[in-house]
Amino acid sequence: MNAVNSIPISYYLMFCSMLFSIGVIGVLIKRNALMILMSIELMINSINLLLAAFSAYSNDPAGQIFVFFIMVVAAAEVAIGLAIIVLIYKTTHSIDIDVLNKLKW
Amino acid sequence: MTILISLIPFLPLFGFIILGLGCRSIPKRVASFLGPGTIISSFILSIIALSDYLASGIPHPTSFHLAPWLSFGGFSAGFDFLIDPLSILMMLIITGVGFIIHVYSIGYMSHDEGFNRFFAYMNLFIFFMLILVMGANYVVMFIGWEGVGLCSYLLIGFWFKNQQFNNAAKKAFIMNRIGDLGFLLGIFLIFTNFKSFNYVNVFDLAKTMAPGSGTMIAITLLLFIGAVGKSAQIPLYTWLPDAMAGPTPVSALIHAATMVTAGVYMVARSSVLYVLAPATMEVIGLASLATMFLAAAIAIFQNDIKKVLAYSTISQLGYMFLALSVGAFTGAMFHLMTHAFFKALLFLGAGSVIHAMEGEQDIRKMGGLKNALPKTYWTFLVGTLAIAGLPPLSGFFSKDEILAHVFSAGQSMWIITVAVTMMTAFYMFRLLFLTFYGNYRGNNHPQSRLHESPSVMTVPLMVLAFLAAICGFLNIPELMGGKGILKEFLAPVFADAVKLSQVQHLLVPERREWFNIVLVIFLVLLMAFRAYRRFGLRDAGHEMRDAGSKSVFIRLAEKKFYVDEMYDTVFVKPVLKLSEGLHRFVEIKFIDRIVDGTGNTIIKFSNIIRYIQAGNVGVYLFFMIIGIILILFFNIIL
Amino acid sequence: MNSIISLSVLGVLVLFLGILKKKTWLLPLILLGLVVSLVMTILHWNMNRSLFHNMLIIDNPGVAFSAVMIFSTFLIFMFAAQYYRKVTRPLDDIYAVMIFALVGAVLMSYFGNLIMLFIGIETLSIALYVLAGSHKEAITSNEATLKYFLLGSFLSGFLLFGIALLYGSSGSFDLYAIHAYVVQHIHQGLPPMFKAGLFLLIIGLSFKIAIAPFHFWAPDVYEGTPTLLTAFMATVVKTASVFAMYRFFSITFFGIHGVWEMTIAILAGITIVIGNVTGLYQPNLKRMLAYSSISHSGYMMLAMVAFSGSTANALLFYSVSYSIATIAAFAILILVREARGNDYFGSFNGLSRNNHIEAFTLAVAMLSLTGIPPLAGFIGKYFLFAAAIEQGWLWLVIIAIAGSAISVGYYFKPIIAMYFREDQGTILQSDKTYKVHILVLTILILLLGVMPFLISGLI
Amino acid sequence: MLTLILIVLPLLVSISLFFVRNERWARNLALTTALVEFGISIAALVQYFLYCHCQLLFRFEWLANYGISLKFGMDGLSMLMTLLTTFLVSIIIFSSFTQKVARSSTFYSLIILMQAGLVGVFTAFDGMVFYIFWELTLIPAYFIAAYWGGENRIRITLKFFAYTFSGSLLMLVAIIFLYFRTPLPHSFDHIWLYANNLNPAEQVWIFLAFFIAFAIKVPVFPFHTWQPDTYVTAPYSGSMLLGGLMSKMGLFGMIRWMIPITYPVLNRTDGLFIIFPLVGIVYASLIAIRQDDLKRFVAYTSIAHLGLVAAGAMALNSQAMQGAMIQMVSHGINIVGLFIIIQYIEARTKTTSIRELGGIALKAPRLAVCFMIILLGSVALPLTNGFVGEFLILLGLFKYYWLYEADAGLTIIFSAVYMLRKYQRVMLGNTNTVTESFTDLSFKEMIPLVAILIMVLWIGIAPGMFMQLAENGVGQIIGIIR
Repeated sequence: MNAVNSIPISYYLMFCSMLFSIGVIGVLIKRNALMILMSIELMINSINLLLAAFSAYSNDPAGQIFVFFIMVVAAAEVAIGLAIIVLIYKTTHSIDIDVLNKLKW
Repeated sequence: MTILISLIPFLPLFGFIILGLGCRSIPKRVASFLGPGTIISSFILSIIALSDYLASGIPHPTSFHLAPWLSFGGFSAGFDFLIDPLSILMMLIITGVGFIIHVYSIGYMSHDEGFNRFFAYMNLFIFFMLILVMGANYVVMFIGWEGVGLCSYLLIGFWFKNQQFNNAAKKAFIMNRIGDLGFLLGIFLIFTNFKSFNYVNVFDLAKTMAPGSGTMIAITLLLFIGAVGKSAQIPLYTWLPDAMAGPTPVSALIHAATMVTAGVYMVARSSVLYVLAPATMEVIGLASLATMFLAAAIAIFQNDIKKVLAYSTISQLGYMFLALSVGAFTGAMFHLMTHAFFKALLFLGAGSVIHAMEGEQDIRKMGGLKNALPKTYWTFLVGTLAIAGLPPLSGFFSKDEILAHVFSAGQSMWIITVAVTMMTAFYMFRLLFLTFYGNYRGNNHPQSRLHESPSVMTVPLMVLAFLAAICGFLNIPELMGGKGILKEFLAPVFADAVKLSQVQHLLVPERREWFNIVLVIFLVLLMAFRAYRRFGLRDAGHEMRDAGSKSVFIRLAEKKFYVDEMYDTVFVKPVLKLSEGLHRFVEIKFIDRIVDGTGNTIIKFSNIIRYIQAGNVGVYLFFMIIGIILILFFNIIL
Repeated sequence: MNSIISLSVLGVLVLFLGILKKKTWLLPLILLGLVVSLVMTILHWNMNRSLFHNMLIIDNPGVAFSAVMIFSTFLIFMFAAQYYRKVTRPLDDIYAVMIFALVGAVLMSYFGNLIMLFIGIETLSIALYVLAGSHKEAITSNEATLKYFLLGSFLSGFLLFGIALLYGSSGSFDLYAIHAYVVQHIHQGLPPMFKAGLFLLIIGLSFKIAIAPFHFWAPDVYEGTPTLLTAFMATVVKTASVFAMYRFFSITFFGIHGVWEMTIAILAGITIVIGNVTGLYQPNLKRMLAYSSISHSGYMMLAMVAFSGSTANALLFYSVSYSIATIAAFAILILVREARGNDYFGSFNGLSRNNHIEAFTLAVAMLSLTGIPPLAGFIGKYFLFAAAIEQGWLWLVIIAIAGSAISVGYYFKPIIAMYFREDQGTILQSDKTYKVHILVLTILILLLGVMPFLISGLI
Repeated sequence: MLTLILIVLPLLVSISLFFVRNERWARNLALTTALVEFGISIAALVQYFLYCHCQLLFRFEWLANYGISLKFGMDGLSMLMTLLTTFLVSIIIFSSFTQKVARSSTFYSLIILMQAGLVGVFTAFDGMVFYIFWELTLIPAYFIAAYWGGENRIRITLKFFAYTFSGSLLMLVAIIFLYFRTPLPHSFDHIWLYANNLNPAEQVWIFLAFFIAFAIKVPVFPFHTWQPDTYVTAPYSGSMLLGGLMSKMGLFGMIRWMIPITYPVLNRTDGLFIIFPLVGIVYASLIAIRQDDLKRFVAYTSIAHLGLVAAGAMALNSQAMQGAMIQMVSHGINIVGLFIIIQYIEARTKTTSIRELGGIALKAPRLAVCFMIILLGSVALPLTNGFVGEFLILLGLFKYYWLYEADAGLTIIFSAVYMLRKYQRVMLGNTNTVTESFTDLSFKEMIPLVAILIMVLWIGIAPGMFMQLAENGVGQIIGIIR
């Protein structure tokens, strides 16, 4: 407990924001669907950490419970995402997102 | 009494309806009874009205309210009739001359397939003309005013196969319309100032107003514009010569005897307003002088028998307006009456000549007709003498009265007037001699086929000739020991006007007046003589010889001073060009383009911004991040 | 609550039926179940109670909207049979996923706690990712689902971050707690962290609603997705997300103004302009409808901007009229696509000759979307505009007006094609029941237009 | 109650007409409906005069909590316009019998629907209801013009729809805005709307919105460019509906809604906005002179004539406004008459190009007479319907500002110019190859024209009743302004 509280909350906040931003940037610059998926996971995990930190500070379990929910949902999302990527790979033997732009304008 | 009075205009209307509806079913003989029949009956009724008026102890004008028409905000302009000497006089002239001309037309139009249509129109015209003169307020007068315009349109374009005639008709209607706008504005101004359309109320109020006030001048000028259009004065006179396209009886009835004098009637009717606007009187005087002179000058050089008469009509109308301008209202009405007789007579005579020549109207192709058409010749001669103003014919008296007034009003005007009188005499005698004297010059139409018109045409001529000869005695001036019946008859109408009149008459010694009269007669005779010397003895070839030596003035006069051409270039063509241009450039290229342009720009814009939807996830992500950053920036940092 | 349970049960049942290969029972069961849960939802009317410590709050707006969504789903399932006529394999999975998506939507309309909101959204989204790609063979379908998935999960990341920040600043996920927090901090201004959370949440939701600049997925995904499911997305999903946003505001910012209005107003303006203007150029009906739905989400944002008591009503009416009209349009689209292979406007030519009812329905739907009285669309627009003007958002209304003026340009394309262009001869295959369903939709549109008081005074 | 029947009956009939497949039945049903409507409106008229101008009110709280109530009634204005509508629709339907119409059941159902909308517009006493019916008329008009229209009808009619619709949307905003400026409890009832408390700036905006919406509908220069094309491309019945009745909606809206609500703007701007129609009069007249297509020609003349009416409506004095009401009726009658005549001419010669026509009067005297009388009506000759209205309008304008009158008075000259020009080219002169085999009107063709002629002369000679209706209606408006 003290270990957690010994670091001021703003640090957690900054750290998580950085992680999140890194994830965002990853999404932006990567063209590979898998990498993008991973970056998104990074974003989500940064949020989990943040939530945990918050809940620890305001001794309130809700945040950590929410983290579990998020993990579950994220897992489901990843499952779907991988499935989709596989599907894509079947049809267009690549998982580069730039390949897919039939639908436009 | 109301019934009888209202029958006067509505009998002709009734005739029109019958003839109009059953246009093709009714046989000619019925029409030729019905057409004149309605007119003569309303003539009789008018006489009854006259007698009734005279009978009623001290004669006073009576007005009848027939039916309501326009009513708004407490004001109303109904079908009201006013019976007073002025309207009675006009009614008598209209129905009388109208009847004679109707009878004449039976013969003249006998070969025309539009016989019934013709009489229908003529009856309609009489109806509107009576409405015009009988109306008790300006709106009813306006009904007649426009109605006669319509009838003249219909009758000028009677032979509507010929687009030339139709153009003439259209021209007449439109030029009249220009005048009518002025007239309408005048009516509105009257209404806004006097809160009524009724003559009686308007004049009663007007009497109290100071003379020469701005509104009064405006009103009278606007009304005068209407008169200019209707009575073919400068600058709106050019339609009348073209109007000769119509059948000759039409020219006689509408464009000589009655309709064109509506302007004179209107000014006389509103005499009270006019005498309160001296400035307007000046304008009228100048306009009429110019018109008289110009028309007479043109008339001298015309070769179409009807055109000559048309220009002479214009110039005679100028006489009447001149008389009005110097405050000689009775004189004007007197001349109106005499002119109605002798000008109708002349036109009908011309018609008879044309009828004999089977449509030929060029007097250079005539000549020596007096043997072939004796009746026509003699009646025509009477008409000529009358219009030339030789005693004891009617024209002499009416002109003399006008001249006397003009002289007392101003010497210079008098001199011009006398000059015009001389010119009148000259062109009329020229016409007479070229038509009936000398030897026959018609080349495409053998002399043998010439024939006197049937009696149904010649009898009216004689009647008119008789009237033209004697009706001058209705108003013998005091100078000659007469007591001026007409003057006394009309006195109640013009009493106020004369009282308020601003025109100062200098007293003229009797001897001077006698001198003037004799002088004028002498000059007229001189002109007649000169005309005889130049045209009376000639034969055809001679006529053309002195074509070489012509002064500029003559050339201009022969070309009618190019007035028509000027109007064409100044008004007609520009309007057409404008119409074309507006549609091509303003409408399509500007206004409509703006409208369409808006739509097209949106579509173009859409075509541009749809490419933001690039179909590439990367691009989408990029835009979204931009959006997120902007939102957060504006909401948190700021 | 019961409706949520019944729906979930329904979904599971459907899956079991699939296992039992009872293909023919599927649709009847689903329709029945939907009716049942619709009834259950309506039974919740006027029983305002909160479940699980305000995890779910059952109040009238929630009831009304979830009823609307269930009803729309019902209507959409009406056309499922026709749409999947050619498909032989049992479609239990697709149907089940649709129902689960509906469950998520219903959750979103009851949530009283941000956790619930998140779960609802994710349930909905994940189901939709599957549905978007349900046409496995078609590359367009694959592309659609990939785009939807990537963007969706990316944006839900932001949503989560927003929730986290809100939690961090207010110390709770409970809407009422947040409301209390807002009430005490509004005067000295909300702390940046809270604001950041708020706006991230808004951004996450506006992605689901498809508000510019987060609308990019909509046209592509709509076009790629199988038409029936596009209809589902365009109506149920949009309604759910819009109402979720409204619900969040209406509880947390009850009686408080001026924090987010301007932002959303600007976004709405941009959305209306982009949606209408871009829609003008679209050559085929499906994509055009995508843009139309974008522009309509812009109009719905007027309800958020003009935040007052009556806007719930306006929003309800608008989403009902919009959903019905859109479903009708898609219903015709399904037929045309089936008969003529594609959904370009050209293939609508001369439809009115042989298919009066279909043509008439589509025409009415289009006119209603344009907002021509006396159709439902007009009344909905009127309510929103009135609310916005009452709150003094005249400029936004002017933009909206301009938008609907422009929208004539594309809503009339199918009408012109159907009525004023030459016939192509092909006749649409649609059985009696289908025709009846279409007619029902038409009548609903007209009825709501003529008697708006049927639902206008509900909430 | 009568008012409600007037609106509901055609609505029901038009719906049922959609399902009538037998064309003859459809035609006859439509005609009978129109005639019954006419009868009802006559009955309403009688009731109006018997029971001291009671307004035949019908009221139903439609959206109570939004202040919208279905409130219909008949004051002088509504009565006049309703009579015109029912009369003209009967004429239009009857005159359409002379030519073959494809899918006629739909056609007639649309016309009847249009009638319902028009009556609704003219009798609505509630701003929002007025707007709803206002838009309702647009749909049938658009479909008639676009389905049965001539060449490149699709583009033209879409332009027509989009243009007018955008105008109306502006009006919608204005009305809603107005609603929130009405005294509490807010209401769209016309009395409430009249009693608004706008500040001057708001008044200007509201006025502009109304003015543009109505000006597009009428149309008033420079918002008129949709109109000639639409009149040309629309089928004759459509052109008649548009020119005879739909254009009146705009003018009626000005008198019933725009002026009582925002007259202060007109007062303050001191006749600035009258200049638009006044320019339009001269502009359209000039253009009309050189038009070759008869329908286009009529379109431009109607811009000119209606410009005069609009000017009269905005002159804010009783004469002008009363004249405007009368002139609306007259113009509706005349333009429908003209279109009927053109329809007959095209039916025989397959052309509306004046260049190719001529000498018809020789072959068809009846047609010539009808044409001439209607022509006289539209050149405002005394004793025809045109004169009464124009006289009052010009008089009112004269009281307002004499220069305006002088400008507006030019119609007297211009109308003579273009009308006689066209009449001469079409009817007079000698026949040519096209008009050689021209046959005169049959009895069946005469009927509608004769009905029109009767109205032309009736209003011209005995306008008493119409003037009283107009005066009663205008009296209230003026009362509000004073």
